[in-house]
Amino acid sequence: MSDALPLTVLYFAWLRERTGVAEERVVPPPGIANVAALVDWLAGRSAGHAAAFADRAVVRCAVNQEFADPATPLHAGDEVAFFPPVTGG
Amino acid sequence: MSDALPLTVLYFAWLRERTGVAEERVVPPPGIANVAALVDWLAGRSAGHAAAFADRAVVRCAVNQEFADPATPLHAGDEVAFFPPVTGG
Amino acid sequence: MARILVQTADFDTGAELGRLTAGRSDIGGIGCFVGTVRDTAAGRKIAALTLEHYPAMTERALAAIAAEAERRWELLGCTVIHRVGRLAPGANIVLVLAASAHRQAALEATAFLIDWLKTKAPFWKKEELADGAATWVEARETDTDAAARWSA
Amino acid sequence: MARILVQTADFDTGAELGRLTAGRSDIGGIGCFVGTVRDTAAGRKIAALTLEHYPAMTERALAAIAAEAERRWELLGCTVIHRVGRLAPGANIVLVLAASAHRQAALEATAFLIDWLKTKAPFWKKEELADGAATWVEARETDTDAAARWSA
Repeated sequence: MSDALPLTVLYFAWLRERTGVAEERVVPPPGIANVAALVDWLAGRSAGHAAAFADRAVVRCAVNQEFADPATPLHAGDEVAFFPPVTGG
Repeated sequence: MSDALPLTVLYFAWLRERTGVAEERVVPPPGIANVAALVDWLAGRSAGHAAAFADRAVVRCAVNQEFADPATPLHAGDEVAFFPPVTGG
Repeated sequence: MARILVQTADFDTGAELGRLTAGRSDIGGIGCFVGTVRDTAAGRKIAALTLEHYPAMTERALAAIAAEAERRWELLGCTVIHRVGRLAPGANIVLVLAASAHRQAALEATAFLIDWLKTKAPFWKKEELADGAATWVEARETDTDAAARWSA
Repeated sequence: MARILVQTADFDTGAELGRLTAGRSDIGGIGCFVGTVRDTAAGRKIAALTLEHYPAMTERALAAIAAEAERRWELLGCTVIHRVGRLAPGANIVLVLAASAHRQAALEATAFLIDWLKTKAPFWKKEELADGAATWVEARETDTDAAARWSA
């Protein structure tokens, strides 16, 4: 069982609006070892978080500013960002 | 047998340099009814004309400012231009 | 080597072209794309577009996209400028420039840069409608398709 | 509708972009290509390039090419400017602009315009080498191939 991971979590666009949070520092319980597990845990933090992660197929993620997927492992101090598919250009 | 056709003939790029002529008004003998026949006749006008038309595969033609081919028919008063493949842009 | 900027200010395409080509005579062609704010989307009138981004990631993602273009084509210069913040209809959003000795490389790299930017750079557009409602623009499948053709 | 110019004077790409988009907010993207004089050709140093054309036919041919682009894509504006005369290395030769509501149309039309112009507009380039020799540039098969892909 892995240790607790202090993480910085960022939300953009409608994920920021639904969670009501742009950035939060969290320490998930031991066992949260990858992005998928973190999402499960974050979704339980508030009704807003639950709404933000309601349709996970449209949520994208970056870990330390690189695109990541549900299986991407997490380490202490990582910056994890959640956002919708990008629409720039 | 068709009548004689008064024509304006223009030469561009190395065709102009080889013929030594930018523009000439010609009245080919009767029977010169299309571009191919005109080229045969023009090639006999001077050594420079012969040199210009020596390799007909690399000569392009326009009749009245529209791209033409050897079979394009000619009419009195036509403007016939000869030039190499274009290289603008 | 690429010039990458993310800014709220407008850009000057002519000045950027001049900067890319100044003092050079090895360039044969420059491809360019300018994206601008349209006043309608899906038949609705747009009052403004707000561009949000992920600052720590954006320039890094753009630099990676430009580096990929420079790996695929022999470029002699490359500029990507993306605006953020609130933009009115008609305003510039994004500029892409790619210079090469040959036109085909310049044109292909330009198309590649804007296609990849649209699917791999962390920007999000929010449309404000004339009636005050505001909605996040959804990613278009055609953008994903356009980016995917460069994977082959 | 297209703006077609053949001139000895230089053009100002920024000003032309401004002219194409002034007062409009229906445009989503503008594709652009600028062709410039390279200082080398097949490894030889170029002192200058002279562009000859067939005045009575040129603007007509360019207008036909622009009309074909407007037939194939939904363009909101289109500019083609081609210089003639003697041009030094680094100088502008040709400008193509195509504006559309959608970027794909703008980019494709831009590539189409320059590809077709290279094989269907009556311009001829003569290269002056540094040693004083001058030769007419030969048409490149790759240009014919590039133009041919639009026939499909």
